[in-house]
Amino acid sequence: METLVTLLLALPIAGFGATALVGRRLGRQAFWLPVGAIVTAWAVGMVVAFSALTGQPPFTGEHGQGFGFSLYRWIPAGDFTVDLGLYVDNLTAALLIVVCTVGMLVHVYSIGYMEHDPGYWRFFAYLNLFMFSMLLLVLADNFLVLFVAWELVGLCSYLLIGFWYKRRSAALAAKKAFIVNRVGDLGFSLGIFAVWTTVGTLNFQDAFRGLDQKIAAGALEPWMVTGIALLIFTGAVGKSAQFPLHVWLPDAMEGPTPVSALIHAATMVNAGVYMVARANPIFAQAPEAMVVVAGVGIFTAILAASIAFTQNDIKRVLAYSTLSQLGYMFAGLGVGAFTAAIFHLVTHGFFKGLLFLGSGSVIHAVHEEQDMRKMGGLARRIPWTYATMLVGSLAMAGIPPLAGFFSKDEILGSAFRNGFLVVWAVGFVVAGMSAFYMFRMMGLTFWGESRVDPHVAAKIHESPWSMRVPLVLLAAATVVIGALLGWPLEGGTIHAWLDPLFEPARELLGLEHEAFGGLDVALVLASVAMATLGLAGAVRLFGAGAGRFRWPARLADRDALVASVPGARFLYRASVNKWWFDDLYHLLFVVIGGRAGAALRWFDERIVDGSVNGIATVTVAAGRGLRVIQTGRVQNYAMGIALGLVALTLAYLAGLFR
Amino acid sequence: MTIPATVPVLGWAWDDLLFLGLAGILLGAALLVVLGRDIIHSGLWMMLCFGALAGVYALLGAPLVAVAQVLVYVGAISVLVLFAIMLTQSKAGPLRLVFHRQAWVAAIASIVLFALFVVVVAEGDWPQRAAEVTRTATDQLARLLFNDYVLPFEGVGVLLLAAVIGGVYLAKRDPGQGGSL
Amino acid sequence: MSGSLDAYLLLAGALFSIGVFGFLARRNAIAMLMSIELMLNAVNLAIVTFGAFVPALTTHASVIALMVMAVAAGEATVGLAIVIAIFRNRRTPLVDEYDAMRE
Amino acid sequence: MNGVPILSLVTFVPLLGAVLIAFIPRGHVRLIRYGALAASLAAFALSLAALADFDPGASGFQFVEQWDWIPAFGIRYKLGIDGISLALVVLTTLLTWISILASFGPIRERVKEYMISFLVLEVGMIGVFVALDLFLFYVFWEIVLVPMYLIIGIWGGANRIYATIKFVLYTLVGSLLMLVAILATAFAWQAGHGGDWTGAFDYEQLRGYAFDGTLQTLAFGAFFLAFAIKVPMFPFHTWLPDAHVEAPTAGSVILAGVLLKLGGYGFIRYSLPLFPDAAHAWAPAIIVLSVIAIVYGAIVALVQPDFKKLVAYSSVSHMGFVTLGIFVFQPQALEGAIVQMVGHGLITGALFLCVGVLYERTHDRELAKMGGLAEPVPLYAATLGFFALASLGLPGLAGFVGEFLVLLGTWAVNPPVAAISAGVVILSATYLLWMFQRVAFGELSDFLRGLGQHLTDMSPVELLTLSPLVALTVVFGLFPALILELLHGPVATILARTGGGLDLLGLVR
Repeated sequence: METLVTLLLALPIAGFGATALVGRRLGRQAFWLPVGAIVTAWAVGMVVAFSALTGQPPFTGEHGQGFGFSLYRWIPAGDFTVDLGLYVDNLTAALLIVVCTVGMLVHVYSIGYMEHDPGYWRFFAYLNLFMFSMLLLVLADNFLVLFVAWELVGLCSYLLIGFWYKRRSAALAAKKAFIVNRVGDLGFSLGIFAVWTTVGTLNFQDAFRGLDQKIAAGALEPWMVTGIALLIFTGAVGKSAQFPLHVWLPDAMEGPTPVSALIHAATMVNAGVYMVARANPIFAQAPEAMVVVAGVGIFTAILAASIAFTQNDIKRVLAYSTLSQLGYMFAGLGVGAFTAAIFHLVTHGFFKGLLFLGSGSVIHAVHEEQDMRKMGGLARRIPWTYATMLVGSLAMAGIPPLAGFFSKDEILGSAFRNGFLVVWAVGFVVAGMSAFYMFRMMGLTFWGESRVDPHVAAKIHESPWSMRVPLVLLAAATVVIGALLGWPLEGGTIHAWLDPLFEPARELLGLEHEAFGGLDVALVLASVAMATLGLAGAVRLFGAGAGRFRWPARLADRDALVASVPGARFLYRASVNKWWFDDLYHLLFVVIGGRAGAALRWFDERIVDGSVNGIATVTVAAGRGLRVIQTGRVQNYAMGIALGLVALTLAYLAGLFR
Repeated sequence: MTIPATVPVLGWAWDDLLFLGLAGILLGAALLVVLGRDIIHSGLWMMLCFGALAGVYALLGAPLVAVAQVLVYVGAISVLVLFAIMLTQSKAGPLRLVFHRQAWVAAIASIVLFALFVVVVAEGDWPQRAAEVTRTATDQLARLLFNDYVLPFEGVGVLLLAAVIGGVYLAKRDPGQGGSL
Repeated sequence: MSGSLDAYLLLAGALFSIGVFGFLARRNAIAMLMSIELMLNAVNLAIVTFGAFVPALTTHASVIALMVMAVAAGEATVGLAIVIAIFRNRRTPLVDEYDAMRE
Repeated sequence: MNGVPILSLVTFVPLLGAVLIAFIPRGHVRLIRYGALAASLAAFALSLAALADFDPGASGFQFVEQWDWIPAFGIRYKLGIDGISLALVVLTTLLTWISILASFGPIRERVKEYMISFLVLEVGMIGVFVALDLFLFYVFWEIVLVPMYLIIGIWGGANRIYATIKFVLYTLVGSLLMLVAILATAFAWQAGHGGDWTGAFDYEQLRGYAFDGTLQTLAFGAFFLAFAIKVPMFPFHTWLPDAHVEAPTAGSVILAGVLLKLGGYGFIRYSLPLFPDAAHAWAPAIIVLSVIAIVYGAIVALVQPDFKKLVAYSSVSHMGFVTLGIFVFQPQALEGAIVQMVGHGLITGALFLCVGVLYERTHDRELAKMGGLAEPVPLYAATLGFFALASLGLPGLAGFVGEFLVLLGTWAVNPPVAAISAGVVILSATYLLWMFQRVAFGELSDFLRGLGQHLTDMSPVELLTLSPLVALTVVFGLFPALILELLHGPVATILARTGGGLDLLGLVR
């Protein structure tokens, strides 16, 4: 098993190395090596994951205990030692399924999608590096290796967002993503310091055990545990783009669409959720931190959903929906529904990956146009894409029996039963909003009349098979995976896999397992109703409603709608302007920060250096004054020597030296 | 005819007489060197001064040094100086050309310096303040020079060679420069 | 008197002081060089004097005196050559007009 | 090494090379260049031999050589290394040959003098690291100054005279006071040993001697000034940007790669063990200055329009981590500080090489004029990007481990200080990525377009200078143990002498 897990990491990094070295010379054939590596890695990953989930040796023990080993000792610094250690348990396995599968499909998809790009080999090299980093992230057995992978996925995200580096917006978005992520990473690294200073190890299992012991022994103040949990959570906020660090993800859509699908929907942004789930023993000891997690999550969910309402860029709608869904996951974690959150992570990985790849197919079809105002009526032109995206949107809206329904309702149900009524209520509203904006997107893109540029319209074509196959496979997965893992509700396979892992945390939090009962049925029905309501509203406004809703008419209709609700104008403007977060941050960090930098530079050159130069000036002036003495005549100098000698003699004779 | 043991009228030892005479010539010539207006005369006085010094060396029982003094200073260096004087064609000038404005300060300084020497000599705690002069045996000198001091000796040889080459190089007229000195 | 260390040392001191005066007072570069020779000779005299009066130093003193002479000869050669070279450039043997060291 | 004076060899082989080069007629430029390269490579090989023969497990100094030098004052020619000095010696020999190789193209005037200066510089730098006698240390310390003065002053940019005089005067102010302090400690030792000078300058002897409080405070202050100027710590840093901007590329590489480390090394080797009480007394102030340097350097780097100045100020920030790590008196932090020195030497040296590569082609360093280099010169852009990422502390590369360990150790002692310093990772990401975006991304700027055919990708020689640095940056990032294993012994010794951490919040485990 060591070999397999090592191979899982070795394949992508080898693919990266090989492609980086020889890819340029392979031209259009450059995809063979990296895609081959990832397909192999997928196979290996599946073997590893299912060995773990089914409890094969070496994953022994009735709770599917993990299996870990160390590759080598990475940092030995006195009593601080960190191994490059890997660890696989059921949680890792669940993530492996998503990462490997979506990753593999995105690789295949990219063969066609990036075909005409001059940076073909570079793209695959980066993708492979990302796969390596992401796999390292889920396989890490200690905080520091996790942090390393954390930064590496950030790097790949940077490289891939800025893939089309000639576009200024892409370069800026890449930089923004990296820097905003660094803010989160700062908190994460401080959390790591705190963990080490408190328990003296960074290994997950040892650290959790040590923490429990310290708390049991009363050696730790509760605020310190909360502090550690919040610091770690800061990292998750950055990576998973939660409020207030959510601003980078929509901009990250500047990257190629497969990247958005893989990194900014299905895998990397989930890292924060994974990490909080991984660190559940710490969070379980800090209920206040859990409340913060839930609050941040659900607030991001509604914030992002409200912004998604008015976005016109197809990828940005999806980006905000990703933010919103990640918010759900954090809300799930915060209310103690760890399994449900991971379940949502898995299903969301599939259907959001599907949606992004579908949007890529759309963009491809209309010649790199992302503005939905210039789409419309595409359903008949690109039927495969339309069909698969419809599946994804329905799943996202939470319509049974598709994937999103199961996981989202588990989160909402847990929030309600665990007493987080506000979380439930907001989540309930967001469910409706999600359905609405998803079908607004579907409507603007696929239904109604075509608003495509006439030059382009003639050339609209369905994507090649290398792109269609991943779409179909993901759509199939989206259809079955919810029921496969989540049926029956609160008792599906996913619970069998993951509940044992989170059992201690649930006990600490005092959460009971309750059988699925009448209350739950009511909740489920309510949220399905809510989703249907949102869906119906969107279809009514943007849908294929025959000739009655031609575009200008719909526009007027929407305006009328906006005008009819009090305060709606403000809300609309807020939504369009993304609640002015970008402007606020620009003012705070770019304008004010730039001023501060310029001021400090002035201080440095005038005050600090100025005082040095001032000393020099005084010295030079003194030298000018004393220059009279320097005649340049040897004998004057010799006279100086002689007179000095005389003076010394006289001093000697006067007895000064005795 | 026998020479009396002491100087007839004065009753001094001959050595003392010799010393006084030589010292007088030495200092007188030296003063003329630094005070004379005509630089050529200064050069000639310098020869005399060095010659007298050679006598003092002989008196001190260092005949080889005395001979070397005659050869090197009276012979070589003085001639060199005289040549240099002629090459630079300087002749006697008015006092302000001969002496610096700081001459009187220099005089005081050198007198004070001499006073210092007097004090030091008077106060010095010398082991053999008045003793018989020890003569230097030339063969011993040679042995010492070519055994213990052979390295410095060779070093001095190289130094002289370098000085000769350097002197030639510096004084050589640049081919392109032409013209008289 | 000829058997007295003091007398010889005073003689050397006097010669040295005269040399110092010459070096400081004369404007002619060659005269300055001559003064330097006087000072060197004064030092040599002191060395030989100690050699004569301290038996342990006898032979060594002569050796050192000879060395000093050799070095002095070298110094005179180079010094006079420099004076001639400068004279050729500046057309004057007067030292106080050589003030290139001023800047 | 069985009696082979390996340290003397490492130290003086470059000098031998310099002497030999002095005899090559100045017309034979190729011979001079290859001769200098050969001499520096020989020193590098010898330092590797020392590394191979070094026993990391043994305590104390190894390969010790000693002879009397000025016995009347107990001054000895005494060399020896422990893990700390070994790491820095190898760094020095590595960067020297890379710098010499990197000078092949840019330096075309007075090649002979240049190469001789460089080799003499190497003698001084290695000497500082291997000297175990304070007087000898001081001599080497000052030797470094002269060739660097010439390198900046002769082969530098337009404003080189101002820069080089500033550099020398600044450094001299510190080092002369240090000489006074060295003499003061020697006198104190001699007075404490009944007038016996034996060992008065011997580092190993002095290390065990308890100097009285006043002397410690004053001497520590003098040493501090010398080292702080060299590091350079805020507010003594302003010579650095000027020197860097005016120095030729290789000069900047050595300046950033090795010269700054002399200060850090001095703190670790001399300030801490010789004056432990004073070090503790001064530490809070120095920590504050370090944090200021970390934050301040980063912020000022943020607004620099000049490529080299940006890297220079990033050095101020990065070296702040070194001084911070040293003065929290905590094992992880101290080891981290040393690793940070090595990592910074590799990475910032490489960044200066990158600046030089660009300058060779454009004769300009203004960032505003750059842009879009990724398209015409992809290899260069990739290398620059690599080192920018390494410099901002990307894990897996050499810049990360040192910074992390310093912050970890600092957190254990004083969390707020660690938190403020750690915040700078955001700023460093900002200015380095801004720089990289400015240079490599976007459309090719008009200025660069105007260069036409002159805008070529890296030449084989440039590739040869940068590729070892790339390799080592990765290797030390993945296997920091290679350095760390050398450090455990010496760090333990120094901390045992200096005493434990500053327990400001009572959090030390």
